[in-house]
Amino acid sequence: MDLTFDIANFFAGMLVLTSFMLLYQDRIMGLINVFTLHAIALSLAVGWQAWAQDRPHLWVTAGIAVFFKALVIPFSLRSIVKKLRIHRDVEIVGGIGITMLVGIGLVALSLVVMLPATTAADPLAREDLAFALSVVLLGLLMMVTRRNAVSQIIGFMSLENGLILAAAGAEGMPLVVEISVAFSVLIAFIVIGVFLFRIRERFDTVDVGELDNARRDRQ
Amino acid sequence: MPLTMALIGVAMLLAVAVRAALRSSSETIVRETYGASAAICAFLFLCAVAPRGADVVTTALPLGLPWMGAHFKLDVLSAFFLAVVDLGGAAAGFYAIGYGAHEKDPGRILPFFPAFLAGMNLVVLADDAYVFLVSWEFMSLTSWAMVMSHHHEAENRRAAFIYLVMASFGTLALLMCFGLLAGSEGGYQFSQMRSAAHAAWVPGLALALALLGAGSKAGLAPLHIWLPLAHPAAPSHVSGLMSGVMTKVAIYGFVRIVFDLLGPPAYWWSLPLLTLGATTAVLGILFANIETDLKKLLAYSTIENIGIIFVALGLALAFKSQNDGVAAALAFTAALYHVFNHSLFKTLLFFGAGAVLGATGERDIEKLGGLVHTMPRTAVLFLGGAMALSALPPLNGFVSEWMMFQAVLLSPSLAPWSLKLLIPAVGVALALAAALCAGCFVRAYGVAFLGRARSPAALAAKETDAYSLGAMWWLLGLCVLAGVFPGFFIDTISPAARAFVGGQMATQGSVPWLSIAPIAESRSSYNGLVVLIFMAASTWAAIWIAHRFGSAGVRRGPAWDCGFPDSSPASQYGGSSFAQPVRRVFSDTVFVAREHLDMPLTGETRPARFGVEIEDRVVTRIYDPIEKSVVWLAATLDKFHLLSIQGYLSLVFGALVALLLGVAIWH
Amino acid sequence: MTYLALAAAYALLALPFGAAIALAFVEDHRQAAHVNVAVAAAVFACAVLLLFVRPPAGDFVFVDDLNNVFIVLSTFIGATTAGYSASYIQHEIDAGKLKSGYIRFYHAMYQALMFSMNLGLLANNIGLMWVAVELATLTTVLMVGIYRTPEALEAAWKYFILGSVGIALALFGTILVYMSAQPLLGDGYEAMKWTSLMARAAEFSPHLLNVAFVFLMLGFGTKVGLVPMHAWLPDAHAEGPTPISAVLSGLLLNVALYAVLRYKMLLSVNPAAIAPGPMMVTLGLASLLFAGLMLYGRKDVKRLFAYSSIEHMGIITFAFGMGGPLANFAGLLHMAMHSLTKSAIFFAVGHITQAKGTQRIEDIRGLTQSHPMLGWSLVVGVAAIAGLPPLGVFTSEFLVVTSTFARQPLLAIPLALGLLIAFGALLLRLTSLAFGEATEDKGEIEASYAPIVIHLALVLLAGLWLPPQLAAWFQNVAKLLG
Amino acid sequence: MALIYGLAAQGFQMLLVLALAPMLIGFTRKIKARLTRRRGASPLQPYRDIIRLFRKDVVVAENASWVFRFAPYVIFATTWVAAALVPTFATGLPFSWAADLIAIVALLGSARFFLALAGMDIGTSFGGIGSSREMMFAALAEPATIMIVFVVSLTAGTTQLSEIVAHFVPHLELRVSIGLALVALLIVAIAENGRVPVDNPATHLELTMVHEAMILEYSGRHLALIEWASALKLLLYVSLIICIFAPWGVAAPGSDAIGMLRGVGVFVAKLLVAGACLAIFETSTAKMRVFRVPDFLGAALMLGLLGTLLVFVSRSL
Repeated sequence: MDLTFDIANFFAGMLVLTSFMLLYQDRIMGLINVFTLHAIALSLAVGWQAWAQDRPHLWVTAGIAVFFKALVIPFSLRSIVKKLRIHRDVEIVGGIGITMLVGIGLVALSLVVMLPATTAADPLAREDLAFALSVVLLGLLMMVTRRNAVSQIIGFMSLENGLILAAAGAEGMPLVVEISVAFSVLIAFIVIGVFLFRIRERFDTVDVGELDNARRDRQ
Repeated sequence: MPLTMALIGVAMLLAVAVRAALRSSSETIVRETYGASAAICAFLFLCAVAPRGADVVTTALPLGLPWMGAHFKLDVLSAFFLAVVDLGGAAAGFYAIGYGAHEKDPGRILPFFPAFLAGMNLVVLADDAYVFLVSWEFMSLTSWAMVMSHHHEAENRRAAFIYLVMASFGTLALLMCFGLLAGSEGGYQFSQMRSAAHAAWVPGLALALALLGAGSKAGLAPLHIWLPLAHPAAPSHVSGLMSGVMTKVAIYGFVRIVFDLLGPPAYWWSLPLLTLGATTAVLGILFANIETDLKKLLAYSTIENIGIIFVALGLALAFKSQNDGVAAALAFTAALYHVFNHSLFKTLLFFGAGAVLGATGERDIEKLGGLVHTMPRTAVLFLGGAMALSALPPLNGFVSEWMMFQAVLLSPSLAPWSLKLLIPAVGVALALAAALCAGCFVRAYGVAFLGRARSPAALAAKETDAYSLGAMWWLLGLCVLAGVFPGFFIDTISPAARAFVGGQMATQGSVPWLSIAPIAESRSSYNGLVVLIFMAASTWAAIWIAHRFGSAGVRRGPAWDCGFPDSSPASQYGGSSFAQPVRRVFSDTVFVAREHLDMPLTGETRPARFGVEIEDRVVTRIYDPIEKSVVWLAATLDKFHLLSIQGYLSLVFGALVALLLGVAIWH
Repeated sequence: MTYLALAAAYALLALPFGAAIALAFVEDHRQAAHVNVAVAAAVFACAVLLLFVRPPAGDFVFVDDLNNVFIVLSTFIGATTAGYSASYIQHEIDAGKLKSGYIRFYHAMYQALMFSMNLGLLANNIGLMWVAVELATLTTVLMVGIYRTPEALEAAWKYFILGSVGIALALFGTILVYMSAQPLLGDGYEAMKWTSLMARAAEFSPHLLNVAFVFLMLGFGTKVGLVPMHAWLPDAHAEGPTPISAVLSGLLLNVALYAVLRYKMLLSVNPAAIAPGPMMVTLGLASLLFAGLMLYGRKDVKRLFAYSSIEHMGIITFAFGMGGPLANFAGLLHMAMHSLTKSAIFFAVGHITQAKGTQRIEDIRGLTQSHPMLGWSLVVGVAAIAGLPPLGVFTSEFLVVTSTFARQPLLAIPLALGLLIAFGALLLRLTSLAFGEATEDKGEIEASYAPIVIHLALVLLAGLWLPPQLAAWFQNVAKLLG
Repeated sequence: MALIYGLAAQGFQMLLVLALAPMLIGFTRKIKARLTRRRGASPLQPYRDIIRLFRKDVVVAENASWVFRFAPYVIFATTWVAAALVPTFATGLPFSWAADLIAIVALLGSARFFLALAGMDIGTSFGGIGSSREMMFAALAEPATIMIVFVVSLTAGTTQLSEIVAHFVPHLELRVSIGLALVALLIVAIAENGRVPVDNPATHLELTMVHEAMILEYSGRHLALIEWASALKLLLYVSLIICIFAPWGVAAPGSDAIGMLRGVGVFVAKLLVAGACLAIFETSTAKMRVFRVPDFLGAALMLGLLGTLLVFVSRSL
C-alpha cells in the first residue's frame, strides 16, 4: 500500500514537473516534445491507478492518452507548424522567471486548498487530486501567458491532462467521464484544426494578437 | 359600488386607448377618442363625489401578484384626488377635441392619452404597493410617449429621455421605500404596512425615500430639472395634465405614504419638507421670472406651487406630531385645497398657452404681444388664470394661501426650537414666492397679450376654437366658485383631514354669511363673496360716478413717443428687459446671470448688442458631474471590450485564483 | 400513463436527434425550414405534456418541477425561433450571405442544439449534464462561425477557447462532486445521480463541495455569461445569425444557469458547506454593474442587447443568490421574462438589420417612422427589458428590489444603481434607434411578426396576470431552491 | 336696527376715507412747500385737480385695449375697499370681518397687478420700466408686510384688525418686536406709496420714475381715479399705522353717534400729525437710486423677520 501510494505520488509529481517544463520551454518544437512527455507521464499515472485500483477501464484511458496525446496530437501539431510556417520561438508575456514563480505559487495554493478538503478521501486520491489541480492551474497559466495559438492549444491540452489525472484518481468513477474527456479533447482538436485552417486562409500567422486586430471599430 | 364603477371607468379608458391604437387611420378617431376620454373622466368624477356607503370601500381583483391579487380602495383621500384627476382629465379631453386638430401625427398621441388618464386614476385607487407602482410607472411611460410625440426636434428627444430616467429613479426610490415597509415577508398590501411593526430607523429612511420618489415626480428641488423640459415638449393638453394633475398624483403618493403608512410622525420629519418646500417655491418662481418660453414659464411656476404645497404638508406634519389636531387640519386642508386650486388654474393656463401656440406657432413671449386684440377671449381667460395663480382675491388661489398663512400664524405653539426658528423664514419664503409670482405673471401676460405684436404671427393670430374656449371657461368658472364659496369646498375636504391628521376644522358651513373662519371668527375670517360684491359694487359706483358727473368722451391718439416717432414694436419692454431687476437682485444666489453689453462708441456704425446667459446652479453643480462621471466610467471600462484572448483568459484565471484563495481562507 | 410520460420525455431527446441527422441530408432549404419548425413544435408539445404526466426518475433522465420550468420555456422559444429563422434564413439566402450547404449544416446544428439542451435539462446524471452542456456549446460555436467572415471566425474562436476552458473547469468541479459523494454512495453511477445526491448531500464532505462549487460556478458561469467570464458573449451574439443570438440569450444561458442552480441546491442542503449565496450575489452584482456601464459605449445594436443579456443574467444570479421564497420566485420569473423578451428583441433587431443593411446604431434611426411595426415592437421590447410596467420584467424586478432592500439594504443600493445605469443606456439607444428622422432602407424584407407579437403578448400578460397554477408551481420551485 | 346702524357707519367710513384722502395729500404738499420756503398751493388743490380731470375727455393711445381702460376703475375700487376695511374712527364695523390684514395686503396687491398691466398695455418702454420696477419693489415689500402682519397678529393673537385694535388699546407696552415692526411698516409705506426717498411723486424724469411711468398714458377721468386711488392708498397706510401703533380714541364697537363723531375728530387729528411728519421726513432726505431701493426694502424685510423671530421665541419663554 505504502509503495503504491509513493509510486502514484511520483507519477503525479512527474506530471507537475513536466507542466513546469512546458512553462519553461520557449521553442514551439520543444514545446510539442515536452507535451509528448507530459502525455506519457499522464498515461503512466493513469496506468498505475488502473493497476492499483484494479479497474481495467482505466487502462483504456491510459491507452487513449498515449495514443492521442503522445502520438497523434504532437504529430499533427508539428505538421501544422510546418504548413503554416509559424516562427519558431514563442513570445512569453512577462518572461519565464515570473511565470515559474507564479506557477510555484499555484502549486502551493492547490495543496492548501486540496489537502484539508480530501481528508475523508483515501490517501491514494489525496495527493493525486492536489497535483491534478496544480496541473490544471499551470495549464491555464500557460494559456494566459503564451501569445501564440499552438502553445495555447498545448496549454489547454495539459489542462485536460490534469483533469484526466483527477478523474483517474477518483475511485470508481464510471467510464462516462473518461470517454467524455477524450471526446472533448477530440472535438477540441478537430475544431481547433478547422479553425487554424480557416484562419490560415485569412491571416499570415495564427498569432491570436493578429486575430484581435481583425476588430475594427466594431463594438 | 362607486369603486366598482370607477374601475369599470378605468377599464373603459384602456379600451378607448386600444381602439385608438388599432384604428389610428380613420378620420373621426381624434374627436371620438378625446370625446370618449372626456365623457369617461366625467363619469369617474361622479364616482369620486358619489356618496359611498361606508367611508372606505375596498376590493381585490385576481390580477398582479397571484398570491396577493390587486387591491383597490376608495377612501376620502383617494376620492378627493380622484376628483382632482378626473376634473382635469375631463377638461383636457374636451379641450383636445378642438386642439387635437393641430396635431400632425395624432397616432402618436391618441392611444397614450386615455392610457395616461387610466394610469393616474389607478395610482389613486391602488391599495397595495404593486398596483401602485405599476400604475405609477405606467403613468410615466405613457406620458413619456406623448412627450416623445414631436420626436423630430432633438431637444424633445432629450427632454423625454431625461424625464423617463428621472421618473424611473423615483420609481426605484419608491420600490425601496415599499420594500422597507413591506418587510422581508413581502406584506405589500397597504393594510399590512399600516399594521406592521417597524424598527426605529425604518420610518425615517422611508420618509427620505418617499421624498426622493414622490418628490422627483412632483418636481421638488433639486429633482425638478426634468419638469421644465418635459412639460413644454408635450402637446398642450398633455402639458396641462402633466403639470396640473400628474404632479398632484405625486403629491397623493407622498401623502399616502407619509401621513398614512408611516404611522405617527416625529416632529423632525417636517424639517426636510419645510426647507425643501420653501427652497423649491422660491427657486421655481425665480426661474419662472427669467424664463421667456411661455410653457416653460408655466412649468417653473408649477414647481413653485409644488413647493408651497410641500410647505403646507410640512406644517401639517409638525402640528400632527405635537397632537395639535385643529392646526394640523388647517394646514392639511390648506395643502389639499391648494392642490385642487392649482390643478384648476394651471391646467387653464396651459390650455391658454396651447391656444396661443396653435394660433401663432410661437411659445417665446418675446415674439408675441398684442394678443388681447387678436384673441380677446383667450386673453380674458388667461388673465383670469393668472390672477387666480397670483393669489389675488376674490379668486381661489388667494384662499389657500391665506389658510397657509393662518397655519403659519398658529405655529408659535410648536414646542421644538428648530421649528420656531425655521417656520418664520419659511413664511418669508412663501410671501416672497407669492409676490414674485404676481410679478412673473404680470410680465408673462403683459408681454404676451398686451402691448404691440412683436411678430407677424402674433399679428395674424386668430381666436381659438369653441371646444378649447369651452374647456377654459369651465375651469375659470370653477376657479371663481372655489374663491367665492371656499367654505363649501373646505367642508368637503375636512373629512380627509380628520382621517389623516386626526383633527378637523370647524364646519365652515355654519359660519354666518358664507364666510370662513379656520379657528375662530375673532381670530381670523375671510369672506370671498362679500369681497366680490364689495369690489363689484364699488367698481360699478366708480364707473357710474365718473360717467355721470365727469365727461364720458373718449378720443384715440398716438402714444407718447418721447420724440421718436413710429418706434418699432421691438422697442417695447420685452420679457428679458422686464426681468432685469429680478436678474440683478437674485443672480449669484440661485442662478448666475451674465449680461454682456457691447455699446459702440460715438461715431461707430455697428449696432449695440446685449446678451444674457443664465447658468442654472442645480444643473451645473449636481447633474453635470453625475453625467460626466457615468460617461467617464463607461469609457474607462470600455477597454475591457477590446482585450486579447489572453486578456480574457487572465480575467477568468484571476477570478479562479481569487475564489480558491477565498475558499482556502474560509477553511 | 407513466409510459406516456416516459415516451414524452424520451421524445424530447429522440425527436431533435433524429431531426438533426435527417436535416443534414435535406437539400431544399424551404423543406428543411418546415421540418425544423414542425419538429420544434412537436417537441414543445411533448414538453407541455410533461406538465400533466411526469415519468418516474430514471438512471439518466428525470423530470421534476425545477427542470420542467426550463424545459417548457426552452422548447417554446425553440419552436418560435424556428418559425422566425425560416423567414430570416430566406432573406439571408436572397441576399446571398449564406450558401445552401451551410443552410443544411445550420438546420442540422439547430436541432442538435435543441437535443443537447433538452439532454442537459433532463439529465439525472451530473456527468451526462456536463456532456450535454458542452455539446450545446460546441454546436453554437459552429453556428456562430457560420458566416465565415473574419469577425465571425474570430468571435467563434474566442467563444471556443473561453468555452472550452469553462468546459474544463466545470468537469473538474463535477469530478470533485463525485469524489465527495463516492465515499457515501459507493462507486459508479449512483454517486452521480441527482436524485441520490440530493438525498444524501447533507453528509458529503463540505470542503470538497466548496472547492467543487468554485469550479462549477466559474465553469458553468462562463456559459451563463457572468462577468468576468462574459467576454465570448457579445461577439458570439453579434457575429452569428440572429436566430442563434436569440437562442443563445433565450436558452443556452438558462441551461447553464440551471446547472448552477442544481449545484447550489446541493450545497444549500449541506449545513457545513460554504453558503453559495454570497458568491452568486457578488458575481451577479459585478455582471449587472459592469454590463450596465458597458451598454453606453456600444456602437453595434446586437452587441448592445448582448450586454443587456449579461446584465439580466446578473440580476437573475443575484436573485437566486439572495435566496428565499420571494427572491427565488423573482429569479425564475425574471429568467422566463428575460428569455421571452430578449428573444423577441433579437427577432425585431434581426429584421431591422436586414432592412437597414447595417448593425451600426448611428446608421439606424427613426424606426417608428420607417417601420412602424418593427419600431414599436422594439420600443415595447426595450421598455420591457428595461423593467417598465405593465410588462413582466417589472414584476420580477419589483420583487427582487423590494425583498432585497427589506433584508440587505446595502446590497439593494448597488442593485438599484445598476438597474438605473442600464436603464439610462438602453433608453438613450432606444431614443436614437426608434425616433428622430428615419434613415433610408437598404433592402426589402417580409418580416415574420408572429413570434415577436406572441412573445411580447406573453410578457405583457405576465405583467398583468399570472395564472395561479403557474404561480403555485413557481413558488413550489422557489421552495425547492431554498 | 343695529344692522342698519352698522351699515350706515360702514358707509360713512367709506365716504370719509374717500373724502379725506386728497386732503391728506394736499396738506402734506402744503407743509412741504412751507418747509422749503414756498407758499404752495392750498390743501384743497388735490380736490380741484381731480374735479378738473373728471371734466376733461379721455385720450387713449391707439393700441390701448380694454385692460387699459378698465384698470383705473378696478384699481380705484380695490384700493377703496381696502381702505374701507381699515378701522379709522371706529372698530367692529359690519364688514370688518369680511377680510383681515392679510386680505387687505392682497387687495392692494391686485390693485398693483392691474396698474402694472395697464403700464404694459400701450407698448411703449416707459410703462414697461414702471411696471417691472414696481413689481420688483413689491416682491420685497410684500414679504416685509407679511412679516409685520405676523408680528402684530402674533402679539395680538389675531389677524382681525378690529380685534388687534381692541387688543392694543388696553396694553400696548413697548416691545422690541413691535418697535421693529413699526420701523419696517414705515419703510414699506414709503416704498409702496412712492414717496421720497424711493420715488418722487412730483417728478416726470423718465429714468427715475416708477409710479408715474406706469400711468404716463392716462388722462381725464382715468387719471383722476388713479390719482385718487393713490391718495386712498396713502391714507390707508397712514391709518393702518395709526390704528395699530396709536389705537387710542377709536370708537369701540356699538358706541353711539357721539362716540363715533369723537372718533372721527381724533382720527382727523392723527392724520394731520402723520401728514406733517411725512412732509418733514421727505424734505429732510433725498431720493435714492432705483437699484438701491431693494436694499432699503430688504432692510425692512430683515427687521420684520427679526421681529417675528423675537415673537416666536418670546412666546416660548
